[in-house]
Amino acid sequence: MSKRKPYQREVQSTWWLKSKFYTFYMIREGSSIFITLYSLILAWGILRLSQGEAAFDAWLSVLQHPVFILFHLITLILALYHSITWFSLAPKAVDLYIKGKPLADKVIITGHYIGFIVISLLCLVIVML
Amino acid sequence: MEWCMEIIKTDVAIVGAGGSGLRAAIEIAENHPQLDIALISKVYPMRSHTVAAEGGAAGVIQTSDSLEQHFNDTVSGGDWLCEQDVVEYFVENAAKQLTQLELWGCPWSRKEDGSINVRAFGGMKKERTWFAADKSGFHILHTLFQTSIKHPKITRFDEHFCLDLIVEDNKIQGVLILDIAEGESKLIQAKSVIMATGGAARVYTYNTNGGIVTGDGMALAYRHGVALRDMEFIQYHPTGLPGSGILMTEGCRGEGGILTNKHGYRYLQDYGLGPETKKGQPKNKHMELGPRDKLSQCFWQEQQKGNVYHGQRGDYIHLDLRHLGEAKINERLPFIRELAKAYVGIDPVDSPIPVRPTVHYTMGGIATDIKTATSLAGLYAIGECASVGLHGANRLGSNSLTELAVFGQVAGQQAAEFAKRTEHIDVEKIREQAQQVINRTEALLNSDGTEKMSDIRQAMGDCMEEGVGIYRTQESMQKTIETLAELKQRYQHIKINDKSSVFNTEFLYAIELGYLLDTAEAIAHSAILRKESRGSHQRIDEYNSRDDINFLKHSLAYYKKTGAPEIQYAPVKITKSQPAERVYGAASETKEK
Amino acid sequence: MTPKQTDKTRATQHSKQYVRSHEPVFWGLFGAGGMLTAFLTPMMVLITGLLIPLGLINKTHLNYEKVQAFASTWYGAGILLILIALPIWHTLHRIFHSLHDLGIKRGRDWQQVICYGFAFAVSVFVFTLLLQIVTL
Amino acid sequence: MSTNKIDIEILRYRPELDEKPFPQVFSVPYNPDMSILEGLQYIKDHLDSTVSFRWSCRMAICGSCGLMVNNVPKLGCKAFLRDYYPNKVVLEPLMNFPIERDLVVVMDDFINKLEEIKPYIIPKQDSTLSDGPNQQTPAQMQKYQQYSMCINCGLCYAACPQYGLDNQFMGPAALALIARYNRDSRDDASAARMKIVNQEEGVWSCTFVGYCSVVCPKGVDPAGAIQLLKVESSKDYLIGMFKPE
Ligand SMILES: Cc1cc2nc3c(=O)[nH]c(=O)nc-3n(C[C@H](O)[C@H](O)[C@H](O)COP(=O)(O)OP(=O)(O)OC[C@H]3O[C@@H](n4cnc5c(N)ncnc54)[C@H](O)[C@@H]3O)c2cc1C
Ligand code: SF4
Ligand code: F3S
Ligand code: FES
Repeated sequence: MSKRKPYQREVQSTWWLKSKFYTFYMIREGSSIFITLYSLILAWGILRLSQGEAAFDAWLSVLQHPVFILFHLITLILALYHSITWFSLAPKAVDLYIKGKPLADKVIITGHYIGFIVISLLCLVIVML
Repeated sequence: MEWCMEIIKTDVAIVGAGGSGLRAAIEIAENHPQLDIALISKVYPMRSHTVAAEGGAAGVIQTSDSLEQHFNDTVSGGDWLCEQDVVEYFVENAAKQLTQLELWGCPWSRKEDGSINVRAFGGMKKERTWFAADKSGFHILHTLFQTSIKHPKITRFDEHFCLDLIVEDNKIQGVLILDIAEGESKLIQAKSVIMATGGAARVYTYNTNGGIVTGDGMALAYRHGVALRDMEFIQYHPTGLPGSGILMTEGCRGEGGILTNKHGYRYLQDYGLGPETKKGQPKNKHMELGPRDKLSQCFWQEQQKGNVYHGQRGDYIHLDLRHLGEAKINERLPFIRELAKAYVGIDPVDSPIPVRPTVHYTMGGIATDIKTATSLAGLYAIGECASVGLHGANRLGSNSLTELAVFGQVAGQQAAEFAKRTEHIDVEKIREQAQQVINRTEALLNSDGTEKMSDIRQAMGDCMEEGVGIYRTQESMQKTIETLAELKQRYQHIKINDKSSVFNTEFLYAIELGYLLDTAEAIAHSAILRKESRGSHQRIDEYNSRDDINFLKHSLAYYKKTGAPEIQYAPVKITKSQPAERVYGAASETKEK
Repeated sequence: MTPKQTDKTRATQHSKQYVRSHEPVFWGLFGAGGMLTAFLTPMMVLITGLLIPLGLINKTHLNYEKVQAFASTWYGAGILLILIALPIWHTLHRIFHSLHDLGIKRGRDWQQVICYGFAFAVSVFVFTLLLQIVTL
Repeated sequence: MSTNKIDIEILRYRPELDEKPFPQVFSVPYNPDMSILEGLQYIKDHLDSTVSFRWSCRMAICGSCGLMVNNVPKLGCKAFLRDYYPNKVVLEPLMNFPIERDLVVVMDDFINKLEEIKPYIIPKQDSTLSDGPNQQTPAQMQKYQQYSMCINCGLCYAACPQYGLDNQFMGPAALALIARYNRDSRDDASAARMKIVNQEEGVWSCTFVGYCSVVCPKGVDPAGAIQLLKVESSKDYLIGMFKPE
């Protein structure tokens, strides 16, 4: 009779704390919670906008509350982290060949960063106009 | 361990799922769909040592090349000890079988227009080595393994260890195997059996081979009375990494790499391989593209003259690739770069690689005829465990991967035909025999002596290096023979600590050590009786030259239960090429004129 | 030949039924949202969440009139809808998968309905608000 | 010879003796050239012959010797003691696979998956040998070459938390092997393999953790292969909407 008894290790729900790589992955995924909330804040702003100037101004002033400032600070950091991970993984989803050679990862990543900077500056300019 | 025995009937059993075993299995599955095939391997097929082959496989494809030239290179490379009809069949079918691999998906390196590219290799007059960068064996093996998956008639027995052959009525009846994970035995009753278990270079301490290359099939056939032919011919590859022995492919030199001694001098020109060729412009059969036996011997000579480097891991010379440039190294030799970086901390793009000769290949093996049949009815042998007569006294690099394809195909076909005209015998007639094997194996497992296995293994490897190395003398060989006899005695009293049945590797190592010792003995005894120097068998006593009158013949080692093996001889089949002097470098050109 | 069928002694035969996943729909939205988030969200957060509230740039840049004017054009409304709703499809896709990562394996169907339902609800909510604002 | 020593901790498990795995520490003479595999061989030869592990080529090509080194999946023959010395090295069998014994894991599921994806050329027409080899330009080879480098070591499965959480997932190496064949100009069976890709257990269980590609010793980049397959699968989905079977 077989004496085999393969031992199956259970994956614990805290697996992502066991290696840095996984923790950063979870942070990347976790950034979505903050970005979701940020979108809700904006949606709420639109609601207030539809209710007239006073309501919209009230919304704007709520944003000055330290809790909101702190929240936005964290969201900014996480959003930036999302951008960094997004750009660094971008080459994996690209299947372009130039003269029979695959496009170098570096080129793709740099391209994304340049796009990012241009778009960000453009946003700023548009708002400031 | 508890011993049960399951009995499984099949038509053809193949022991070994390296390049040769897989090729044979596919041959049967494709052309004889009514047959059941049992494909047995002690490791998962893609772990087989074919995976490590780097350089490539020879097959005439260029219009400037010819079958005749491939034939001549092989026969002279083998110092006229080749079976010439075998060589002829081989060169005729080489390109065809390599093309078959291509059709199955092997990613051979290509020229710009999409046709097959070839590279230069040692001892070959023309560029005819098909390659897949420097992972040719890897790609061949994976292509074959993956292609074999297409065929439901191939039943694989992965991680099953062959314990013995079952012979009855003067015919092979099957094999007894051990399921390594379960610790249970299975009797595979087969109408024909193909041995494809690979080489035996692990009998030496420093070698390019994987841990599984322990001569199992050779020892098993040998113990059942089948002769081992030309075992004295052991190939040292001139460029292994010092210490580990990891191979730096001959492709390095094919692409233009050079060998220099500690004075930075390309010493090969001093040994009849010159004149010096231009750096980066290799010339076939000259300098670094001389054959392996010669190059390894040159190292030894330089070592005697004190012209080699001394390092922590032993003596070495330099393999210099720097002039090839990073782009070419990355394209043609990426794996070499990876290996050199990892194992000696050297990037060949900016430093030369330290190398030395290490044991690489067993030219000899289970004696077969041109159709891969052994002297035992129904038993076939192919690949490195076999001696079909192709390599003679020295194998040319890149001939053996092709051999797997060419003779793998033949063996598949032959074993299938044999199976079709045979019936299974009553299983009761072999059950008893199988039980005896099990009892014997069980006794080994229970052996509780005092001898440490690793000591015996080490002593064996060292004494082989000493006695039957690059250069041999009567004395050194005699000493090795005595040591081996003693080690075999000690082997009777080994200690096995692990008595468990699930994945007991200590036990497997013990069985393998038994196989190794028998193979080593066949090598040493065949060597001492060959009183001449030929190919890789070079003596520096009074028999330091070739002697065609007395020794243009194959040695055949027969197993004796007690005492030394019996060595007999058989003639060499000579058809087109009469023995002549083996020359390289400038002399080879003069000769051609 | 019929060896006892263990995993190591097998003839390869696979005749599974394969079921197509509808994930491409969500993955498409996830990808688009992720792209948008990567390029735009940091600056948006910086402007609406920090620079304006902290008075680091002039508040008038985001005052009622300006935003109202923008939102009341059809393209302005469209842009706002995309800026607000698309990231949500991205983030809820991730949240849905993170639940699995955290070992919450039960009721995957419901989790899916709730996650994507939420993203859908927010999209519709913003859409109807903007419909009211837009003056065609 | 130096007398420096390094501690190697091994997660032992002997199914016939142990209820569950336990750590055991061995002290091994240290030498900067020594690979983890050589460390294990030293232990087996001199300290405890019952420790089991797989190995063969010792040159990072056969794929036998995968294990966890300080919690990172590596090939034992291509990881070196010098990178850990003087600290202790902790060796465990590959994560996410059942432990057969000591450092040996059960590979059945992995092998089954490789077999399932039809990993062989299925040409449009059967070509015969006499037609000679196919033409395939270096540029056409480039398309799949990287994905053909897989040595089936299983490190990527040990690295992938999605496989760990649910082993129904086809996993990185099998999907990369699909990419290898689907992108080969000689093959004509993409449609059949896409059925596997399109499933929930195909590419869609991958959340792009990306660790598989980080640990892969052969630069196969399975994560990249999977992303490209996701794009293909999405295209396939769209086409499927307009052209139901
Ligand atoms: C580093 C290296 C590089 C090389 N490069 C080249 C090259 O460039 N060109 C060239 O032509 N040749 C080359 N060679 C030689 C060539 O690769 C080998 O001769 C050839 O691959 C051997 O193939 P095989 O099928 O005979 O055996 P292997 O591939 O060694 O397979 C042996 C099989 O037998 C099985 N087996 C063994 N014993 C047992 C047992 N007891 N029970 C069950 N199964 C068992 C194993 O599991 C394995 O599947 C090279 C060799 C080495 C070592
Ligand atoms: S993809 Fe890489 S890590 Fe995964 S099995 Fe293949 S070689 Fe190993
Ligand atoms: S780690 Fe796993 S989740 Fe995807 S990118 Fe690699 S397969
Ligand atoms: S021993 Fe072959 S990969 Fe490590």
